[in-house]
Amino acid sequence: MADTSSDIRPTRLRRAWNSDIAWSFRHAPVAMVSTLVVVVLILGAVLAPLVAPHDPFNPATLNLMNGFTPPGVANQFTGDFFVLGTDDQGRDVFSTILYGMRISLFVGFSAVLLAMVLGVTLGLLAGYAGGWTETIIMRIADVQLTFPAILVAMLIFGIAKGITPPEYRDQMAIWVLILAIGLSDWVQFARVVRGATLVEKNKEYVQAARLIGRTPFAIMLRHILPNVLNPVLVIATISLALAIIAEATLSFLGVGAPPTKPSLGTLIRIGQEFMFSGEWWILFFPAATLLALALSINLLGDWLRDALNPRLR
Amino acid sequence: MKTTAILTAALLASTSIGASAETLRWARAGDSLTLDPHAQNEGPTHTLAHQIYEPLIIRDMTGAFQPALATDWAPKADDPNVWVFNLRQGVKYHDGSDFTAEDVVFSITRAKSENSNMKELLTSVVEVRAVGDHTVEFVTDGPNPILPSNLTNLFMMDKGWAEANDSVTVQDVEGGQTTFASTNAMGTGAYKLVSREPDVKTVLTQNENYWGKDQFPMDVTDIVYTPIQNAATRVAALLSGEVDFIQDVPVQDLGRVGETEGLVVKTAPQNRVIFFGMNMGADDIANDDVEGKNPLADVRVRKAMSMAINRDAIKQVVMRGQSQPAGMIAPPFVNGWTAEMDSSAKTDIDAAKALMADAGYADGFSIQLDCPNDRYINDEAICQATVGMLAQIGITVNLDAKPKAQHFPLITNDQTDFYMLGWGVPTYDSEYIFNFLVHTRGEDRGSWNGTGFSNADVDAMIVSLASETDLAKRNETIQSIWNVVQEEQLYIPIHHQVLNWGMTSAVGTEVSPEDDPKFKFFTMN
Amino acid sequence: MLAYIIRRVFQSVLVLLIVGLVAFSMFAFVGDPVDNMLGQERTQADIERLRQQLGLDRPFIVQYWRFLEQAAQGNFGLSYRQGRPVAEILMERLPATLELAFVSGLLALFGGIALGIFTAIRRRGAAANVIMTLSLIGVSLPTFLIGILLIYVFSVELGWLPSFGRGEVTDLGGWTTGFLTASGLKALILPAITLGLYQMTLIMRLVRTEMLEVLRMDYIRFARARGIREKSVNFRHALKNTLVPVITITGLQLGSIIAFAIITETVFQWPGVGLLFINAIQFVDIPVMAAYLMMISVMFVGINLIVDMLYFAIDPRLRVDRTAGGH
Amino acid sequence: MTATPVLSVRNLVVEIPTRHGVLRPVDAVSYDIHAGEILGVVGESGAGKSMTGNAVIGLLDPPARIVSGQILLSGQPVHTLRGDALRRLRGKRMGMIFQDPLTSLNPLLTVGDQLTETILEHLDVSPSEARKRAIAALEEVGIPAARDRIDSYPHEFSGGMRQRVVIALALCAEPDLVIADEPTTALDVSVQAQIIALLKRLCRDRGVAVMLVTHDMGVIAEAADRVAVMYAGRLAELGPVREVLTDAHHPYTAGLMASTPLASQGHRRLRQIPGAMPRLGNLPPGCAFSPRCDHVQDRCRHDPSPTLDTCDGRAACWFPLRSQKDNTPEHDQEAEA
Repeated sequence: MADTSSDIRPTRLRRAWNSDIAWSFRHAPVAMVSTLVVVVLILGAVLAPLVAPHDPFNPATLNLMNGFTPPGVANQFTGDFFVLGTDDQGRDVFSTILYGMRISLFVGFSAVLLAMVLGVTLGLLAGYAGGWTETIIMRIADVQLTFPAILVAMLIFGIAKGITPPEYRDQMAIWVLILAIGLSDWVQFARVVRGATLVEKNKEYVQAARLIGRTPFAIMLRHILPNVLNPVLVIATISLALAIIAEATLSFLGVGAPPTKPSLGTLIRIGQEFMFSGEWWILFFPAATLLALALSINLLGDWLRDALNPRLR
Repeated sequence: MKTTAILTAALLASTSIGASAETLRWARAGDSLTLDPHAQNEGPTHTLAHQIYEPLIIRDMTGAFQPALATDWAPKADDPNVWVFNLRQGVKYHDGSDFTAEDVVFSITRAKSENSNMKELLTSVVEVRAVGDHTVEFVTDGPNPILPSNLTNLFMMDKGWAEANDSVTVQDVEGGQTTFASTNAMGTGAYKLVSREPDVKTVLTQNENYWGKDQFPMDVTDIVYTPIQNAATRVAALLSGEVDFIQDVPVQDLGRVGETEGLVVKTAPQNRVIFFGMNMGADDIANDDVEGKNPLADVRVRKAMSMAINRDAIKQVVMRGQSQPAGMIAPPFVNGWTAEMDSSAKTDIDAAKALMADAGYADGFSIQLDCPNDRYINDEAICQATVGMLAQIGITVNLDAKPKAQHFPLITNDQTDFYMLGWGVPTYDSEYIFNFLVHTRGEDRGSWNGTGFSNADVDAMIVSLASETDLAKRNETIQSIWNVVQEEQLYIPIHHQVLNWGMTSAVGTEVSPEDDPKFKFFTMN
Repeated sequence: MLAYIIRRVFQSVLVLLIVGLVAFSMFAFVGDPVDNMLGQERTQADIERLRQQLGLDRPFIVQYWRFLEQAAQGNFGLSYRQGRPVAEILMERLPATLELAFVSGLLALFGGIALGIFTAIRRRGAAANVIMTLSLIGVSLPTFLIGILLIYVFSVELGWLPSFGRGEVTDLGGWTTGFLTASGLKALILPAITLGLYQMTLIMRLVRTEMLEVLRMDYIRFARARGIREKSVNFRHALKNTLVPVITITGLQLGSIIAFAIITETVFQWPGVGLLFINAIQFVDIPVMAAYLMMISVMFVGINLIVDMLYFAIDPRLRVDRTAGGH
Repeated sequence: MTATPVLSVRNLVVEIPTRHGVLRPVDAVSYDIHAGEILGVVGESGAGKSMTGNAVIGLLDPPARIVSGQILLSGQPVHTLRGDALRRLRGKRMGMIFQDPLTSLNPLLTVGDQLTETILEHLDVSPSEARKRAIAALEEVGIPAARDRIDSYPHEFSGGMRQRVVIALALCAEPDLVIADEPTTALDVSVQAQIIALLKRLCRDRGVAVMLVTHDMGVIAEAADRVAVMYAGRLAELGPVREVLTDAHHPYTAGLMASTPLASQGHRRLRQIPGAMPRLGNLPPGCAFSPRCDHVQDRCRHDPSPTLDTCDGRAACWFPLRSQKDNTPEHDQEAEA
């Protein structure tokens, strides 16, 4: 990829603007809507401190008497008003959704990143090296498949709880979640990349690169990787949605984010306890947000796969 | 779904269990761990055992003593160390064999054996001897005024049956040997075991020749007991009419269940008080940001923390009114409880801040609070509320909620400085509380005293209670111990739990403080 | 072929050993089992006695070796919680999970393939787009929420289906089945949907992508050029080629159903090994946890082996080494 | 040649709507093919050769579609047929041979299955009869030991063998017309000759009309009776192969012949046609070949290129090259200087 000097920078932008992908993006309403939703939600999460009326993670500001205030109605004891109501601890549901999404998105992105980096490297290695390295990596994948994400999280939680000093426990919980979800997700990346590498490996351009003496490492990075990126990108979007949901499931099993700093998933777990008791809003709004987020990411992933796959257009 | 023709034919052939006169479908969160009456000392296990086996004395649904296999009992006139029990005549086990004094001696010896979890309740019993077929004498190592109250969960097994099925010793888990008694039962109780799949379903049916057939309502003829762990599913089962009686209705669903036509909710104070313990004994505690000294050692800090907690808010919001704020760590019906002490806890943020300033912590400190998340009603939610309240007087609390299996070892192994604990008093007497929570942590007492509190005089007073026969003097000692506990603010009491049982309107029963329904008292109309 | 099988079996044993080691070493951190087994009134002496009895005080490697030794003979020790042999408990609870996994697997497989083909063939159709979006909802909500919503609608509000448990089961000597009773089948419906929905969506999307690829191949154009009916072009020619890659991934997918059962069983109080495992973790019942993990890894490794065999059976190109090298 | 032609195409136009505007890969093409005759269709890739073939057999991938013109199969209009009516003709009345034998056969079905399936689809014969015919078809295309090779899978045949199976498949339902789309391109030279010989023999023996699409003038010279040269979707020249090859009327055909090393042409320097065929998206005004034509006149740049019958019936060019003998390559020398 020859690097272009700055003077023709606009043309690259121009070229990007009417490139096929951009064109099909502009003509796919589903893609546009889901991108809008994702952008709005991410912005809401990132700007939470500015946007959110309350800070749900600062216990000093919570007033327990505000608990279970219905949405849009002033609380009978304190007279406070909450647009989407409050949860069992008196936290404003709207602010908690924004703050909670921060954790969910952060955990989601980091977990997928970890899984991608780990999976792609091991996949490339396994596909390219073959022989013993491939067998070992693939058997590790088998071992990994034996441990469902939930189990990995619980066991890692146990270990992490055992060794971290108490005051770091909250932050630790977040990193453990990332580790747990990431560790149980890398296998699918590895499988796809290994498959693709096996195909690319005996293509002429790879043999040509090998002929001119490029080191295996360079070959993998410069030549094979770009060609296997498409499937990886698609899996990344799908597993981002799954990672966010995995976090919610883990908190359902009591292993998720710490109770004082609930993520979107923890909110849903708390909400489901009040489903029959009439406080529907504690479950409804967070679940709707998670659905919107995960659905948009998945739809985007779908559109991306079709757009990136030239033959399918 | 994928049913093929053959299957539908099979469906017509099978019929579910015929709905006999009055089947009670009973569900609760946990299942009984084993049918061996002496292997475990734990709520759900005793509740199931009470339907099949019987102790000498039981507590009825209001918690009052009632003769069961013993008709009457009293200390021996000439020897204060001996209790005499006269046994009920003509009682038969389910397999028809007679209930005699021999069975009582066998059962008590078995309960005191190595692997039994019930042996702590019988530490004071030195010997048990049968006097004739229907009288038994308990010899204690000193006058023990409250022995009867230790026997309400000690079930009488049939010696012959146990020997025939080599269940003489209590189940030895490590030995890799499982006794016949852990999966089968032979009692004298009102119900017989029909089938049992642990954690899945246990079916009981009425014992036709039960000695008390006409003394108790006995309306329930068959019982189907299915544990349902997930609270939402448990409530759904009651709402959709799949079960008739559930023991632990989540507080938030009481409204919904109560309003539903055909369902009724009954509540009663439970024999369990919830409180926070603080490690005041240590000179510096690990989980805080104060180096060199222990903020909790200062009584003013402890009193400030107690005053910062708004117990009415917890009752109102977290518990939906289903709790009674507490001022002392003893349930109301326990000997030694006083209304005046129980209502002594006041909420006063400003006074609390003043006390914190006096103690030199004007800008507060940070500490870790250890809580269970699956033991008491809304345990995690209460802790979260406490974090919010203590933050208002400058104390930043890191909350660490975890399953009870990981939480309780922290207390018994002295690895926590600020923790939540709940305590029930099966003996209905303050001595039980002092033995475990106030006495210095030692060989056979103070195993749950995480506060590090150690006061020789108090210890002496506690030990004296065990052998003080003059009840008036005994109560006086109890009061003086309580004064020390309250003055020193060893614990921060929160509330007495309230039991919420949900049932169809056809079911008639009181709510027993021990949260253990005895179905022979149930009426079905 | 035979050599291949032997090599795979050897690798599988290796995997099992690693799983055992990893599982066993993790348990040390998950909490102290002794506490649960002793009642409120226990003393420090009791704790020591029981720890010693359970061998928890012996060095880790010895504990692990003893565990492996016993496991080889099918003796997984006693469950700390139920005091019964773990092997017996597992055998009792396994039918429930396997039946649930079987039904939801069936739902996922046939539903997934049928919908995958439909959305591939009628790619532009409105129905296909609706199905695709609806299916995404299945993947966008956590399993436990789907389960509880189903209970809320079908049990509490409509009262058609039971909200928990397995209904009446008939004992066929060692294997209890829910298929032969009306209540057993009714009890299967909601949990199977909850468990199967997620897998069905994945399989559907996989089949759709794969089928779209195959439909563009030359031999499909050639078949159409020969005037073969559209139905047999899609189902005889295209489907067979679509299923080859799908088999591998579906094999693994169904494997993870058993792992996913943990959540569904917790929500529906389904008496399977998943629920048993959750109770074991809460009670730190190490023998049950270890046995569960070993059993799951045996199943996974077994499924992997079967999937590889299937691969050979379906794709003749791989069988070339068996026939004496066609000229 | 008075009998009605097996295939006659009249002013066929195929259009593809794209975001860059509407493209016309096939623009007013007309030609006939009679029974037993092989019409070669040649041109650079992208000239619309294959598109014409696909249009005839009705396998145009959407959004491409026939906009106007007629396609008659033994006099019967075909371009109006849709769906099942058209499907029943395919295989029975017109067959198709694809370029790459590796991907044209279903890897998971035996050769026998694919043959019997096609036979049973169109001829009502018993399965055993169909199998006998399948074996006969394989023998006819020269597969040795057909009887025991019928149950093997495509990957068990060599490239050449597989192309013979493809041909057998195309002919097994006895079609009158066969469209061979670059049948030899994927094969190496030695096998190419065998396949061409096979095609010629089958065409002659069975009286099948063949439309042979290729970019290789050598194949045209070897196999075709008449040849159609296509350029940018239009028919540049059409006529008997001997005449067109030796005496091209259209400058593009001449240029093509000059740049093809035919054995029969003896030793002479090859010449290359400057520039490249324009993309359908931005065709030059007037005749599409004008920018590259060395006989270009003003008219060529303005008026749209004529159709065959508007000029001398042989080449779609305002200034067709006269068939003087002196019109030999030397003449073009000075243009080059």
